[in-house]
Formats: sequence, C-alpha cells, structure tokens
Amino acid sequence: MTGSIAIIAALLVPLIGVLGIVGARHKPNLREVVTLVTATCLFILVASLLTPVLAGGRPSVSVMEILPGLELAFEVEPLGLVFALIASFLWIVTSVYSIGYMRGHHEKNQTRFYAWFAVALAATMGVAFAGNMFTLFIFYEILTLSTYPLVTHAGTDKAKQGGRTYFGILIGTSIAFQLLAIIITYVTVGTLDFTQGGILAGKASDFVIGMLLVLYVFGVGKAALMPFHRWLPAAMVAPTPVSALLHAVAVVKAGVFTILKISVYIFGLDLLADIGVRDALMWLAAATILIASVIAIRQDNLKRRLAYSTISQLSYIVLGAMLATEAGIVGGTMHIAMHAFGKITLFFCAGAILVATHKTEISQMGGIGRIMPITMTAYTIGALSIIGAPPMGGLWSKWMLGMAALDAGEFVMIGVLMLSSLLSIGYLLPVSYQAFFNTPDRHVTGKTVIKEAPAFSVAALSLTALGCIVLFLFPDPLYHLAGMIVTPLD
Amino acid sequence: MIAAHLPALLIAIPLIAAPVCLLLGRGGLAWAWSTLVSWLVFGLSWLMLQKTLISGPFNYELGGWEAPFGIEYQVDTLNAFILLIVAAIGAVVMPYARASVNREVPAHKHTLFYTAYLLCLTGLLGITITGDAFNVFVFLEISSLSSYAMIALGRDPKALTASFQYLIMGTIGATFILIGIGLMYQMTGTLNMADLAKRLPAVEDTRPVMAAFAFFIIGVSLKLALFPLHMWLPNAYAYAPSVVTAFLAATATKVSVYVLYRFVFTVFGQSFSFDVIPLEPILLVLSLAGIFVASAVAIFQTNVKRLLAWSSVAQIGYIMLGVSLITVAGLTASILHIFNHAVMKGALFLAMGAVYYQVGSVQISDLNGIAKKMPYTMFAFVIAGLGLIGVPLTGGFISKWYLITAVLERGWWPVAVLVLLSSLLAVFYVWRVVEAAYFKAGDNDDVEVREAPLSMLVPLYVLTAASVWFGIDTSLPLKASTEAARQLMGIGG
Amino acid sequence: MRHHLILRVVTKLLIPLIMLFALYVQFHGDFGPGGGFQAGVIFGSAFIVYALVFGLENAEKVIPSGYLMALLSAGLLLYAGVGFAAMYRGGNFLDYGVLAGDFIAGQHLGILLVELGVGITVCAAMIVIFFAFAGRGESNDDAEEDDDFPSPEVNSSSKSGEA
Amino acid sequence: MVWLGHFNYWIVIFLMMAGFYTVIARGNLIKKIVGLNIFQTSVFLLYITMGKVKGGTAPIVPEGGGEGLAYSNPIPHVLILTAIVVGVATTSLGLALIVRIREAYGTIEEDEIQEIEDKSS
Amino acid sequence: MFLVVIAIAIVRMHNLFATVMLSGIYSLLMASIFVVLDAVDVAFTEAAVGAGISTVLMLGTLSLTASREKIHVRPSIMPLIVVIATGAMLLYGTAGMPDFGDPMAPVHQHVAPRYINESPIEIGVPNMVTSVLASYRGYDTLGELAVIFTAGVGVMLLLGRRRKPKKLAGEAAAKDNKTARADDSDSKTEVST
Repeated sequence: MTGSIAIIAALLVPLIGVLGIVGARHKPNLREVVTLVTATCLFILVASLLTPVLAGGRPSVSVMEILPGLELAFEVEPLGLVFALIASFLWIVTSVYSIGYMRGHHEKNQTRFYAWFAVALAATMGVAFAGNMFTLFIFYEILTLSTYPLVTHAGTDKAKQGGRTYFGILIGTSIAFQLLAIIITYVTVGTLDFTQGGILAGKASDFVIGMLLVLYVFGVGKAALMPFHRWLPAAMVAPTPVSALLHAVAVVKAGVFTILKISVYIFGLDLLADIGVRDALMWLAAATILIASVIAIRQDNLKRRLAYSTISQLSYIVLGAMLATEAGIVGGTMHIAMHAFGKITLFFCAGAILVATHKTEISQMGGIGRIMPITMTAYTIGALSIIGAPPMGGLWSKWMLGMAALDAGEFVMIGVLMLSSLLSIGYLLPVSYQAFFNTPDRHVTGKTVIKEAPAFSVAALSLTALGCIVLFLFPDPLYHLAGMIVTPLD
Repeated sequence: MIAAHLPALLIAIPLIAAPVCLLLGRGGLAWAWSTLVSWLVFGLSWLMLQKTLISGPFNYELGGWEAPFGIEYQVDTLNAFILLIVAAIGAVVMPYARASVNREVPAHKHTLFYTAYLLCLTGLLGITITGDAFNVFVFLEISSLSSYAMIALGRDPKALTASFQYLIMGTIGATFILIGIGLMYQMTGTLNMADLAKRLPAVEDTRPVMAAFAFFIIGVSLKLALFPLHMWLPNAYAYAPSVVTAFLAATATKVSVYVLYRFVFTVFGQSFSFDVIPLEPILLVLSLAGIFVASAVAIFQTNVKRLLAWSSVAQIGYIMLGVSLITVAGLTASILHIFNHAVMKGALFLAMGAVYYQVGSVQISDLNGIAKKMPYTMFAFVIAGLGLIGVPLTGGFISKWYLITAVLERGWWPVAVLVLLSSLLAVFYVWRVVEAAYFKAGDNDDVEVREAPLSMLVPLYVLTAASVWFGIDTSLPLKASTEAARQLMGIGG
Repeated sequence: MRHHLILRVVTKLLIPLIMLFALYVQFHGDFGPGGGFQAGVIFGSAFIVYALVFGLENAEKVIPSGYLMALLSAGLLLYAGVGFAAMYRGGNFLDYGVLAGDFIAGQHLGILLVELGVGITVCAAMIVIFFAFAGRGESNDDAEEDDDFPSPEVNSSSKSGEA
Repeated sequence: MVWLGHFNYWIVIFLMMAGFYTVIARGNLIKKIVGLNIFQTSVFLLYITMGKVKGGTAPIVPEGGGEGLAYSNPIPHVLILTAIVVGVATTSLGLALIVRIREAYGTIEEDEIQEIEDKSS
Repeated sequence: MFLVVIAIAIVRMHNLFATVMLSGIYSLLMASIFVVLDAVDVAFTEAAVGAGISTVLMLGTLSLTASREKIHVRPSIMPLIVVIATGAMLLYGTAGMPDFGDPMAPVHQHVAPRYINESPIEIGVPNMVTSVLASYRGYDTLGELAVIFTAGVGVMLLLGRRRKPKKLAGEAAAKDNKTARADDSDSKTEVST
C-alpha cells in the first residue's frame, strides 16, 4: 500500500519540482535549491521502496485501464529498483554538478534546462517502475520528447542538427519496430504485463517469437546497438550535465534496461535461450562492442570519445541479456550501475575541463592534470572502473559477464570482453597520461587564470569517483538485488 | 413530443433556423441564434444516441406515409453517432466563430454566412439521418452548395478558384451518385434503403446494379476525397475561412464516409460489395497509397492549413483502410478514427484559425517563435498534433491501435508495418510546425501579436481536452463504434 | 435600350399577363402540369423582364431587397411551418392528414400551402440571384472585402492579385 | 424520333459523356458550367426514360377519372423536378463564382489563373 | 438527334455566346422530349429553368466576363480516357436494362402502382406528380426548397453588394481592372520569358 503511494509520489515529485523550478525562475539560487530538494526527496522515496522489495514484495499500482488488457500500471521489481536508485541518486549529484557547470559556463535559459531535466527524470522513473510494456513504451517516448529540448539547448544549428538525428532515430525505431512488436505481442498474447518467466512462451510460433526479439532489440534505439547508434554521438552537442546524466545514465540505461526487462519478463530466459536469432544478435552486440571501441580510439574530441565508449559499454549489457543466462542478466544489471558511475564521472570531468580551460580536444589537454589534479584523478578512477580494473566496481560486472559467457559456453565472447577491455584502456588512459605526464603546451601555461573547475562540479565528480570505489568494496547489496531478478525469493 | 419526434426535430430545427437567421439581419444576433441552435441540435443528437444505445434502431416516417411510399428516417447507432459528431463539432465551433468571422468575413455578410452555416449543418445532418437514397442526394447538395459559398469567402482570391474546383468536382460526384441511384431504382423500383437492401440481392448479378454500384462508389469517393479523387480538398481547406475549414474538415468528409458505409454494407450488402465487386483490394491499395502520398506531400507544404488538409487526405486513407478489412474490428477502428480525427483536426484547424486571427498568415515561415507569443494556442496545437501522430494517451493512438490490431487479425503484417511507418511521416509534418513555433527565433517586427481571445481559446481547448480525454477514457466512442460496426456487419444488434 | 418606348409599353402589358399565368400555374398545379416551382420561376421572370427593361434601380424600387429577403425566408418558413403544424396536431412531421378535419381535406390544405411556400421562395430566389448578377454588372465592386477593415491579410491577398 | 430497345439509352450516354468531357477537358470556366448542365440534363433524360411506359400517358387523371388508362411512372418525374432545381442552384452558384474569379484574376481561363496563382504563391 | 448535334456543337464551339445560346436551345429540345415521354411537369420546369433562367444568368455572366474562349492547344487525352471509361461503364450497365417503355420493368412494379392507383383517391389530387411531390415525398421537396434557398443565400454571399455610393465602387472597379490588366501582362511576360 505505502509502496503504491511511494510509486505515484516518485512520479509526481519531479513534476512538482518542475512547477517549483518554473515558479522560482527569477531567483536562480532558490531555483537550484528546489532542484536539489526535489532530487533528494525522489531519492528518499525510491530508497523507501528498497525494504519491501528486498523482502520479496512487489509494490504495484494500476492507474487506469485504457483498453481491455491495456492499462497504465506500475510495479516495482528489483531490476527497476536498481535502475531507479541509480538514476535518482545520480540526479542529486548531477544537479550539484550542473549548478557549477551552468554558471561557470554562463548557459542561457537555465530554468528551461532544470525544468526539462526534472521532466526527464519523471519519465525515467516511469520507465523504471513500468508494470507492463505499454506503460514502459509511453514513458520511453516521454523521455525522448523531454530530452529533445535539453539536447538542442544551445539552440545553434549544430545543436538542432544533432537534435534531429537524436529525435529521428529514437522516435523512428521506437514507433516502427518497438510499437509494432508491442502490438503483435498484444494481439498474440492478449496481455503486456511483465511477469516472471515471460508471457510469450508457447503462445506463438518460433518464427514470430524470433521476429519479435529482433523487433524489440532494434526497437529500443536507446540501447544504441549498431546500426542505430548514431544518435548518441549526435546528442553530444548537449550541455555536459545532460550528456552525463541522460546519455551516461538515464536515456541509454533506459534502453538497455528495457532490453533486460523484455528478455526477462516478456520472453523469459528459458524461451530466450532457444531462439535462433539470439546468437545473431549476440554477435551483433559483440561487433558493436569492438567497432565502437575502435572508433572511440580515433576520436580526438573527448566527449565524442566517451560517447563511443558508451556505445560499446551498452552492448556489454545487451550481450549479457542475449546470453540468456541468469549470470548474464545479473552481470548486465550490475554493469548498469557500474558503468553509470564510471561514465558519469568521466563526463563530469570532461565538463569540468571544458568549463575551466574551454578545451574539448584531447590533443590540447597536455598537462592539465597539474592544474586540475582532483578532476583528473577522478577521471582516472572512472576510467579504470570502465576498463574493469581493480580496485574499481567495473571489475565485478565484467567478471559476472565473463562468468555468464563461460557457462553459456560462448568462449568467443570472453575473448571479445578481454579485447574490448584492452581497447578501452587504449582510448581512456591516454587522456590521463596526456594530462599528467605530458608537457603542458604553452596555451595552458600562458594563462595563469586557469584553476580547478567550480567547487560544485569538483565535489560532484569526486563523489561519483568515490562511488566507483565503494561499489568495488561493497558490491554485495547490488549483487543481492540483481540476483533477485532472476531468482525471486518466496 | 420531443421524444417521439426527435429525428424530425433534429433536422427541422436547423432547417427552419436558417431563414429565421436570415431575417434576423444583424450579424451579432445571427451569430447568437445559430450558436443557440447548434447547441440545441447537439443536445438532441445526444438524446438520440442514448436512445439508440438503449432501445436499438428505430424509424420515423415523414408525412406519416409508411415506407417505401413515403420517406423515412432510419436511425441506428452508426448514424446516431455520426450525427453526434457533426452536431458536437458545430456546437464547439460556433462560439469560436464570432471573433474569427469578424476578422475574416466582411461585416455585411455575417448574417448570410451564419445562414449558410446553418444550412450546411442541416444538410450534413440530413444526409446522415435519412433512410431514402434520393433524399441523400438532395441533402448532399444542400450541404455542398452552402460549403461552396462559405469556402469562397476566404480572403485569399485562391479561395474562389478552390471553391470553383470543389464545385465542379463535387457536382460531378453528386451527378455520379444520382446516376447510381437512378440505376438502382431502375432495377428495384424503390428508393428506400431498407427496401433496396431487401430487393437488390434478387437482381444482384445484373449489369445495371454493378454499374450503379460503381457510379455510386465513385461519386461518394469524390465527395470524401478518397486518394486519387482528393484534388479539390487541399485548396478548399487551405483558403476557406478558418471556422469553415475547421467545421468542414471535421464533418463533411466524415459524413460522406458514412454514406459509403451505409451503401456498401447496408444497402448493397457486404457479400455483394466484396465478393461480386472486388472492392477490398481496390480500397486497400487506394487507402495505403493515399496515406503515403498525402503524408509525403504534407511534409513539404509551406502553408500549415494546407499541410493539415493534406494530412486529412491521409487520415481518410486510414479510415478507408479500416473499411477495406471487412471485419468488425476494422470497421470499429474506422468509425473510431472518424470520431477521433474529427476531434483532433477540429482542434488543429481551430488553433491555426487563432494564429491566423493574430498573425494574419499561416505560412510556416511566419510562425517562427509564435509559441512565445501565443503559448496556449500552440500548446493545444502540439497536443492535438500528438494525437494526429498517434502518440499514446491521445484518441489518435486508440484508433490507430485498433486499426493495427484489426490489420494483424487479418494477418496483413506488411500493412501493419506500413501504417506504423506512415505515422512516422505524421511525426515529420507535425514536427515541422512545432519546431518553427518553439525552436526557431521569432522575428521581432510583429511584437503586437498576442494570445488569441478567450472566445477562441475555450473551444480550442474543449476539443484538445476531448482528444486527450478520449485517449484515456475510451468507453463512449468505443461502445458506440463497436455497436455501430456490429450493426453494419449485421452481427447482433 | 432604356428609352425604347415600344419595348417599355409592351413589357408593361406583358408583365401582368406573365404574373397571371404564374398564378394560374401555381394554383392549377393540382389538376394540370405545373406547381409551386414552375409558378415561382415564371413569377420571378416577370420581375426579371421588368428589371431588364426598366433598369435595376427601378426594379429594386418596386421590390426592395429587404422584402426579397423576407420572401425568400417566408416560403421556406411556410413549408417547414406546415410540417411543425402537423407535428403540433399530433401527426408526424409534414403529415398533412391531420391538418384539417378529414384526411383528404388535410392533404389538400397541406399541398396548397406547401406549393405556395415553394412558389414564394423560388420566385424570391430567382429575383435575388438575378439582381445579384445584374448589380454586379452595374457597379462591379469587388474591392469590398479589402476596404472593409484593416488586416495584414489584405495586403497579401491583393498581392496575390497583382503578383 | 424512333425509340426502340436501348437506342435511347445510348443517346443519353453519348450526351452525358459529351457534357462530362466538356467539364473536365475544357479550360474555360463558363464552358465547364455549360458542360455540367448538359451532363446533368442528360441524367434527367435517363430517369425520365426509365419512367416511360409504352402507351402510357402523363400521370394526370383526366376529368371524370379515365379508368383503365396506363400512366407513366410519376416517381422519376418527381425526382427530376427536384434534380432540376438542384441543377439550377448549382449553375447559379458556379456562375457567381466565375464572376468573382474574373474580378479577382481578370480571366476565366483555367491555365491563366493557374499561372497567376503560381506567381503569387 | 438534334440533341446530339447540338451537344457536339457545344463541345466544339469556342464562342461562348453561341455556346450559351445553344445550351438554351438544348434545354428546350430536352423539354420537348420530356413531353414526348409523358413528363409534362418536368418539361415545363426544364423549359422555364434550363431555357429560361439558366440562359439569362449565363448571359449575365458573359456580360461580366469574356465572351470568347481561349483556344487551347494542350492535348486532352487524359479526360478523353476518363470519359470513355465512364461511358463504357454505363453502356455495360445499360445493356442489362429492361427494354424502353416495358411496362413489366421493375420500376413500374414496386412502388409506383401504389401512387398511380391510390393517390387520386387518398389524396384527391389528380396530378400524381403533384401529390407525390408534395405529399408522399414532401420531405424531398422541402429539401429542394432548402437547396434553392441555399443558392439564393450563396449567390448573395458571393455577389452581394454593400450599399455604398456609386463612385467609390467605380473607382474600386477601375483599380481592380488595372490590377487585372497587370496580371495579364505579367503572366504574358512570364510565359514569354
């Protein structure tokens, strides 16, 4: 009961926050306080759901039934909770960060920025707690729509261009493939509720099921599985906090989250395991991992490089889902968390560098490590976490995925994972090297004014960096929670 | 008295209101009067729908002559529902009309304008309610003639040519219908629909009947702007006064679609329409072609009203697609879409009317940054536009959902895919307007542009709210249209 | 031809005859060919001839547009009114049977009134339409829309004229 | 004229098509209207033709009610009376439009109007 | 027969004045045929309307517009095809029709007899057309009346004049004509260049 209230509240709080933000548009400080308060409330709400879920409960609420078997309903289960926790927690951090960033960078229309940000978070919560595919789809689309203004925030033609790509691919795939898949599912099964063990088993011919899988996987454009990955680099025109939260956490993770959710609750692992096309998709994921990594190495613009790294990291999770083993799902879920922390740290750093030195190209970043040590240390930590090197959280998720590949007997995949780790070393660490050990080029030394990024930003990114380490030391709660997805107690 | 004569009153009141309106003389009075009448009619049509839903179809013999000797009304859920749509749109549009007409129509013509509007309303209602084939033709002409006149009132001279083109095409269509009716009559000796339905099967396979069918369908298709015969529509809607556009776009073609339903399913009977005559593939291909071509053309329009008009052609494609399925589900989807599209398109055109009222143009280029100046109007536009795309939680989604499920029931996977792709096109053309309005910097020379007056916003929001409401609480339209579809297919009552 | 004496005289003689004939057609419609519609047309044509010969102004003096409007509406009102009357007397809409004592008489009355209504409206409509055309001919003013009131559209519309 | 079999129907059809052709093929607006008239009138003829009964007389009972008289079918006549009215209504409206078009464009030729519009828009 | 000739003439003719005149004659002939076919009322109306009013109106229009049609060189194949297709469809249809004037045709079997036999008695009006028109199908006639009413309203909407001093109107007209000229010349140049 309280659970259901908490769910509704989790959806409403950000929206209320929007009103507050718009209301306080003339007083920047108040506005940002409102943002922070909203974010904190949200996190507390979500956290409050932890206990019942850990106790094996599934708090749920049904808002309304639009058509028979087609209702707007929410249900909290471990996977969604993990996602919601991460998103809501990182929202706090990001708000802190963006205060520093937006001011340091003198962005325009900051109110619009914060407002849409809150809307996007509301949508994310909706995705996380969706009780059936239909609800998930609705919030998935709302998320896309609400992030468009953020992506095009700069208002330049370049931003509009990026925005169009972003919008076009996401809406396109979701309507053309995902919605179709949903409707087919609805017609064949008659329901869209997420249920343990899937709903499709035995309901349709192998061909139909295989086709559905393909439609779903490609339909979730947010997962940035090649060839539908172009929107992610395009969206990098957005202000860094947006890239950080939405394109390292909310949006992209909403994508992979959807895929995990579908594979667990729509198909069910047993069914998934013996779908023919699964292999093909798995290989596609593997290919995406490697190709994206290779492209990433060749990027000089830091944010673009991170974007491609994200693409490859996302495919880890898709891969985990496509392995169709419990370990795979668990690994994928954990990787959502790990990668979120790692990648957001990196983005924060990129933003911090931009604010402090107005540099976006890696080649110009020689020696900035000496000027902004904290930032770059944090960067290195994040990088190591993404790479999956101890003592960072990233290790565990990669470990789990490796295990999964092992008991799925996909030895090639293990190879892929190893190789991509090497590649990620190749595209992440050089930046640190450049920053710390390279001779500062005279632009930097020339200007003595350059110092650390704004305090808010630094605080935020150190916090997330810390997060990476914490997740290494105490992965158990996360592991426990993720484990509950595939083997619910009771 | 009311209860017994409901159908007659529904037509007679607006009919008699027209000359009264003409006598009233002054514009303001005429407006008040016709608004009053529209609301009255709306109330009556509501009662009637309830009556049919509760106590099933019923007849009303005009002049007390029993059919087929006299003319009779045959009211069932289908036409009660259509009547409700027409009346509702009329009732919503009228309050809006005051400001808009003041701006767009010369003062000394207001009385005539409202008279013409009432006549048009009468005609549309008359077509829908009657049970007599020839009577359809007569009332069709009432509505058409009045709409020609109203369209020609647009301020742009193009309105004249558009109206003329419409007049030519429309009259050809009407004459085709006349031929069709004549041939039918020749083979059966009756004009009463029910009677025709009884007697046609006997002469089903004779050539005149087939020719009759062909002529009738072509004529009606002209009227409802089925794809290759839609040429009159975009200009007519683009250059007519805003109110007229909103009213006609939401009602006129819909009524023609109703006539098509009525004759294809009730009078000729689906066995004849689809087995003897290969109507199914024809409709399927035409509607799909219509959806795609029209949507594609819409994307490249520079005049928003024209853009919306093209999208109307596309939407008619969806409606006809539902018909071509020949299943209860398909028809339900089709009727649902008539309803939802009427609401959404009405809202969209009203929004554009408000913009025109303030800006004096509906060129996309003139809409840059308009959202800052007219936030409420554009917000309504966006919501209705989402409905047009078929975004969940709007009426448009519901009817598309039904359409696709119906298509999948028939196992036409490719068609389903096409329908979805086509809604992508819708995304594009709606998006162009939204982008211009929200994400383009407005030129600041027209600073005097303000939000539209309340009298325009309220009707606009009534429709917008409806388009959302019926996407969430689908009970009424769903009930009515499933019922209607079942009656058309002759399943249950 | 305004001053063509013979023509004027002849028309003066002719018009009453036309009207008389119209009336005959109107009321003899039950027994022979003819009826409200034909009568209306003929009656209207009488005025049209008048307007042709004596010019529009005089014609409009004879029958001002106000009256025309009234007539135009009156016919339709009469017709529909009969319908309502029938409804009021407990019959269906347009059920003449109940209008008078017995059925036949009712029908007679009903048909008479209805035909009259048709006649009036048709006649008025014919005259109105003709006057409209003729009026256009004498002072062909179409600038009316434009000089009515200021509006941005005016410019663009006239532009589209001048291109 | 001789009336046998379907001959008259063919004539009707020919007239119809002549009118129809004029409507859609001719660029002159007045010509279109004239064509429309012909088109409609020939449809009237079609109706009336089907109402005719051999050896029938006009459907009017002569004084002292002539028993045993075969009458032609009155219904088509009624319908056509209505249709004629509709026809003239359409014609007048169309002509009115033409007048306005002429005033606005200075021509009543379809293609010239087209050119002007293309330029203006 | 004349009809056919006239129809062809109308299609071919380029002088609008003659066209209109011919169409008037056409209507008159049509009326006479209606008489032959026992449709006296219809004949009457057609004569009054088709030959009378329509012609007058058309002449009126002509006086306001051009009286000669521009000779077109553009090929009109497409319309021809359409027309022929339609005609073929009709021919196909008529082939199955009952013979002309056949008293056994379904038309004469179903509803008509009731009118023919009963109407003089139950309505007491010898002219069946009148009785059917005004009583049995009175509602249709009401509609018909509404149509003509609509036409009146419509024409007034389009051509109605605001009462205002003549000279103003004159100026307006003059201005308008000038603009009209302007377009013409422009269009010409447009074409030539």
